[in-house]
Amino acid sequence: MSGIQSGPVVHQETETVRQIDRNAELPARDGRPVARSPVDLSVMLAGVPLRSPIVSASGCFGSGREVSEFFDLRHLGAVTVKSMTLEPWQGKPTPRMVETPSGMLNAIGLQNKGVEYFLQYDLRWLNSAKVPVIASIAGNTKEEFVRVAGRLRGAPGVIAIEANISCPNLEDRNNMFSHDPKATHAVISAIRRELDVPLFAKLSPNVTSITEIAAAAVDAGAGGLSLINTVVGMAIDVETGRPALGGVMGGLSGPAIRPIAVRAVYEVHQAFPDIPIIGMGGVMNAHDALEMMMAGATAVAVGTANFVNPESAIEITKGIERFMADRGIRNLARLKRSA
Amino acid sequence: MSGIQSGPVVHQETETVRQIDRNAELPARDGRPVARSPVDLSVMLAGVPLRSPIVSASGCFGSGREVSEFFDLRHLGAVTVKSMTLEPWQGKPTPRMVETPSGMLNAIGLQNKGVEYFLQYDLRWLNSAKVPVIASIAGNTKEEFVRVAGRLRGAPGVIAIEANISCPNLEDRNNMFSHDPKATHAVISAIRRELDVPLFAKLSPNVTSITEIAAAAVDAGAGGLSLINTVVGMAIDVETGRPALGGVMGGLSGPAIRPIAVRAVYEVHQAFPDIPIIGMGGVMNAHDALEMMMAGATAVAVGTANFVNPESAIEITKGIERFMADRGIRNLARLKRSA
Amino acid sequence: MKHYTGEILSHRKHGEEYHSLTVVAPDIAEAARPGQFVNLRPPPDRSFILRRPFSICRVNRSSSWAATVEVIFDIRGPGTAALAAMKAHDPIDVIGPVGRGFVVPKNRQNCLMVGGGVGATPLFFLGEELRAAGKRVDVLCGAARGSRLVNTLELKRLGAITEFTTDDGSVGHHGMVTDLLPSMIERCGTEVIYACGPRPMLAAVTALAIKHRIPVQVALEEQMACGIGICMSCVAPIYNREGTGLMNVRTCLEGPVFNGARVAWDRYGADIDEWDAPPGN
Amino acid sequence: MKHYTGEILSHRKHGEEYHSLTVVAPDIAEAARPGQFVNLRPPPDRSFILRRPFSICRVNRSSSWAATVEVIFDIRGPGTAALAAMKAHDPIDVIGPVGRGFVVPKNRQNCLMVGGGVGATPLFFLGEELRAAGKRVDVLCGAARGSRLVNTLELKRLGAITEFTTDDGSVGHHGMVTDLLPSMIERCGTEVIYACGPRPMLAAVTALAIKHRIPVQVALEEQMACGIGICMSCVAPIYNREGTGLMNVRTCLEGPVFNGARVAWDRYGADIDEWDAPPGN
Ligand SMILES: Cc1cc2nc3c(=O)[nH]c(=O)nc-3n(C[C@H](O)[C@H](O)[C@H](O)COP(=O)(O)OP(=O)(O)OC[C@H]3O[C@@H](n4cnc5c(N)ncnc54)[C@H](O)[C@@H]3O)c2cc1C
Ligand SMILES: Cc1cc2nc3c(=O)[nH]c(=O)nc-3n(C[C@H](O)[C@H](O)[C@H](O)COP(=O)(O)OP(=O)(O)OC[C@H]3O[C@@H](n4cnc5c(N)ncnc54)[C@H](O)[C@@H]3O)c2cc1C
Ligand SMILES: Cc1cc2nc3c(=O)[nH]c(=O)nc-3n(C[C@H](O)[C@H](O)[C@H](O)COP(=O)(O)O)c2cc1C
Ligand SMILES: Cc1cc2nc3c(=O)[nH]c(=O)nc-3n(C[C@H](O)[C@H](O)[C@H](O)COP(=O)(O)O)c2cc1C
Ligand code: FES
Ligand code: FES
Repeated sequence: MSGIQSGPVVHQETETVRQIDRNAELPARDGRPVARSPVDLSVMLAGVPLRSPIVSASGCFGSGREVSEFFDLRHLGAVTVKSMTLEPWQGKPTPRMVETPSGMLNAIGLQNKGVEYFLQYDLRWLNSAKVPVIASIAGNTKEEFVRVAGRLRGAPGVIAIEANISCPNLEDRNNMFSHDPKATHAVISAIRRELDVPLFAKLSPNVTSITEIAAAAVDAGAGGLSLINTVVGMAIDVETGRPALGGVMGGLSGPAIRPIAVRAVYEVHQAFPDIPIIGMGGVMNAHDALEMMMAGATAVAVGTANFVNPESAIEITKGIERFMADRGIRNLARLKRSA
Repeated sequence: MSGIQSGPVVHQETETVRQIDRNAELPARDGRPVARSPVDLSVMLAGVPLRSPIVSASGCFGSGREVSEFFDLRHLGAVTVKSMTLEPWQGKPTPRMVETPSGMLNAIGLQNKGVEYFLQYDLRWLNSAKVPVIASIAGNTKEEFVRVAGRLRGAPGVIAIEANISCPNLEDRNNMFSHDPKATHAVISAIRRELDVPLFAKLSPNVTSITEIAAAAVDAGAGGLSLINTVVGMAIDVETGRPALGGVMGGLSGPAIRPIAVRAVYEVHQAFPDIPIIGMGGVMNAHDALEMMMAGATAVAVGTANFVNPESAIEITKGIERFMADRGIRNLARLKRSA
Repeated sequence: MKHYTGEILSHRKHGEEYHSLTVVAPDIAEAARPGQFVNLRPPPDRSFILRRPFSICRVNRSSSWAATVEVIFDIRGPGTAALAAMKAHDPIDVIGPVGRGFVVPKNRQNCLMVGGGVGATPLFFLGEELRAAGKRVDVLCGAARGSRLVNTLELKRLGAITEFTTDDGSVGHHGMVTDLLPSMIERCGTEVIYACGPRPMLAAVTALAIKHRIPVQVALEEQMACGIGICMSCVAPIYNREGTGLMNVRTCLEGPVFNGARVAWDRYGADIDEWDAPPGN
Repeated sequence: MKHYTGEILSHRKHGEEYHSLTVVAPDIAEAARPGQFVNLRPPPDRSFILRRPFSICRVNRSSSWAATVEVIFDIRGPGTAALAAMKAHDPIDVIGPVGRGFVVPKNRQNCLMVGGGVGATPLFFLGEELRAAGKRVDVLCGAARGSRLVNTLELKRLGAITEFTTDDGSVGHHGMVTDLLPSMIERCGTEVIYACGPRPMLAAVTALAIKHRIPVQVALEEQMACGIGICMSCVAPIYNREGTGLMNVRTCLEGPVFNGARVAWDRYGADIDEWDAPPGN
């Protein structure tokens, strides 16, 4: 990543990403080089200015530190950290991962070291890396969500909270919060009251009507929506006849689910055009991220792609810039209008 | 397919599939040839004996005649025909298909020539080909389903009716029948009354709880369940910013959705162990079919795989036979117990 | 339709922009008619699963045990890229010949073949057949630029008169085939038109043919999932013989060649409510 | 960890059953320690997407601008099949070196390396390092059959004493490495054991090492989605130093090498409720 200027501190829009590759003469679609027009990738996400629409997806970027060996995280719009809970969670038994066609199933079970560890170690490091943080929170009761959110109030560099409500709700026979509009409304409005930053509700695609759940979240005060969490799936080892994952069911992610994610983003955006959406699900390259934005996403989160290529987010950013430059599209508002 | 003895008429169990390749010495897993034990692939599906658990999936096998150029259809358990409606339907505007990672989206819109045409032409041909038929029916109202089912009563060679209730219900603001337990119950019980053969309810995976819908179908008298129909998805052409399919939304099929299908079959089978299931979704080879059976399917339908290789169903049949022979598993009941 | 594993006899770059694959597939080569196509399966275990349809550009039946079919293609995406990486002697999974091809006229003599870009490939096979049937053949081919015209030498050999057009003027007339079509019809005394290429070109050629009261056969290319008639993805809106009804017809089996006058060019992308018995059924 | 596109220097069949890939990757070769691994990316656009982890079998640093790492592997599924199809000079996307490797003892002298099947590959690199550090090295390797033992010649060269076992008796002792382990410890005066191979073997070797009060380092292989520490799929249940707490620890970054005595062999596949601060954190 040499040659990329590093940008200034968190929360401030910078020239950084715009300058990536600006001098390179890239071929246009017909093979001829074109004069590059300056491209502005900055975006307002629920009132927060981001230097780029590309963020990392929760659970697919470690604590941020691991990936910082590969590129300067300041080129990201934000880092969304692994969902954290009030107490440390040990997660599910192994095997936790099985590959499937163009995707993978995971049953990690939200293993994390808890909110206190996050505040003491991970967040401090992220602050020192000068990258905005979206803090993902999880819990098995409304109370747990509320208490994690409360601990994060005023946490430095945390520009938004993402509530991963695709968690089993112990108070409702283990149904997921995000599988029921009432539970969604209850947990989101309770979290909302704790916060001084925008709240994104992260929804599960495993529902009959995602717009119904989105409506409940928006009504409860979510400032934005993160779409989509993984699709529930399963694999069986035919040699043993038993489930391949320790957790039996798993979450499908990767390119296989992209059409499902695009549909969710599109439907919810059509229903709530003013609600910012962080779109995710199978985004592997600039094409996929553009598709997500054209479906209605304001920002795009990169998940499984990081496992394949830890520099995915930065390559996607450059690819979008190139796409826009080649077509003379100067900013993301125009990109969406051109659609 | 030369060298395969052709079997006798419909509805009768035959030696046919069992004899495929019996003389070939196939390597076992450790590379050494093994003595083959005789394998019985016959199966009882909702009281109907089938010579093989492998059937074709609706909408992915034309009228049967097209594929008969490639192999003798009598090697199949049954042919499930394209969903038919009371009147001919012209379907959706093109483009109707777009490829996605390890899968495809289709928005055909149930184009079909109607039940009368089916009875007069396609069914006669299928009867002459001596293959059992599962007749898939569709409609936009309960009344339409009932009338199509009524027309099929006593139709020769039709061993079961499959109600494709993943259709918009005009009487319920275009919600799909299979997205609501009440609508499912109403339409399935109404069709049930018309029939003299078992009724399979074909369910959509695009619901919060497929077991809830399955319960409604079973309670309404469905003799079996077909799982799963396509997963709703979408693609956008980034050059135009517009939906890639004429019908905007499409149905995702192929290997990408297999984990979703396996999960649906497993969950429903755990909830209703006595209800026969025709499992489908991304089955491309014998491994995938075995996985589906181990998840709980009594029969397995092959859909998108036919587009890739029209002989898929027969190759899958042979592969299952080989798997069982190599492990000394003599019949499908034992295969499932071994799991 | 046959389905089997053929062998690649040769893979050549064809001009600057195209690839040519010649496949040993005797049954297919023997049965093939101009305008029909083959479904090639790129090597499996890819991120995509479907076959790719290609028009049969030429057949060579000189040795019956090793008769070949040739296709010429353009790298458009992952499927054609994977095919372009295949080499001589590689096995290749092929289905064909598929569909209804062009019809050689019984009572008419002067045939004009119109092609656009890589879509022109069926014209080589067609031209040979027309010539073998003793017809006069003329050729009018267009493309974006000279390098996207397929085998101009061979087209010149086939045509009594051969004309080219390019969008950028790099070869032949600077403009579109429809610019030259009326004068070609005049000069050649055209009695039948065959057209293959992009849909807007086919529509425009059809309109001119109808204006000149000349029968026109067009080869349609739609998105095909199966290419063997079992999925209904590849339909085009086609009028019945009487012009009183319209229906969506599979272009893979009932096409890809249609009477241009029966294609409802203005109904693409629209819902169709009319219904009619299937043509010829 | 570095991520870049290396070049395949050579691809050889290794014995009857294995493949050996040598990749020019100077930064990785310079930094690598025995027991660490690399994540190779098979050529993209496949039906699967993830990288594949392989232990570093050997490094060659003789030329600094072209230092190489070698991996030896077995065709298990689509990923290894795709890698086995790669040829010299092909570019290859590689991340490494990853993880914590084996530790060379300061105060102990006699090292016994125990390997199982293709899992034995890290022992070559480790053996070189131990010898370079002036240690005595002994080798005990087992496999299903002779053809699944990796490079027996080289292992014989590395070991003061080298013994083999096979399940079918085709080479060496007819049985398992654990049959010979007690007598080897005796004969070699073993003070440290290094083990890599299938998990049941590692568990059994650890049990014997504990019985003989010898420190044991084991290299674990778990299903890895990312292989760089960001997904939490690869965990193993590890006791804290005091043995009072248990937690799931990433084997890719905190491993793959662990103190065998701290691996909770009997807790694999079970839920873990205990919690403790991460080891060394
Ligand atoms: C009957 C028929 C005959 C054909 N004959 C030839 C031929 O002789 N030579 C040749 O080069 N191509 C031919 N094509 C088109 C060829 O099949 C496609 O270019 C190819 O399938 C693209 O595959 P891909 O994976 O490389 O690209 P994809 O990623 O599948 O597509 C790349 C681009 O090509 C477009 N495309 C894909 N399929 C078609 C299609 N069927 N028609 C028009 N555009 C398409 C896509 O929309 C996309 O923009 C034919 C198509 C049909 C239906
Ligand atoms: C740290 C580490 C180092 C490794 N070093 C080597 C090495 O030096 N040489 C070598 O041949 N292999 C090594 N492996 C295993 C190797 O990564 C797998 O064989 C490979 O990923 C299989 O990929 P595939 O696509 O061919 O097969 P897949 O289809 O992915 O798997 C085929 C079979 O192998 C099993 N398998 C897959 N991954 C693993 C794994 N991580 N551990 C155990 N079994 C697995 C699967 O369960 C399946 O039964 C190592 C694994 C790890 C985690
Ligand atoms: C291994 C793994 C762990 C994940 N952990 C979390 C998590 O802790 N919290 C969360 O909200 N989503 C989690 N996700 C879901 C992703 O954030 C994302 O929504 C999903 O994977 C779809 O995007 P992708 O296809 O780009 O990965 C996880 C996904 C994976 C693959
Ligand atoms: C092109 C296409 C057309 C289909 N048409 C029907 C249909 O008419 N009726 C129906 O019940 N299912 C239909 N299906 C769904 C399949 O029968 C099957 O449930 C689904 O595709 C999943 O299986 P697969 O992944 O093996 O294709 C169709 C699927 C495809 C791809
Ligand atoms: S492509 Fe499937 S019916 Fe024509
Ligand atoms: S493999 Fe992802 S954390 Fe270890």
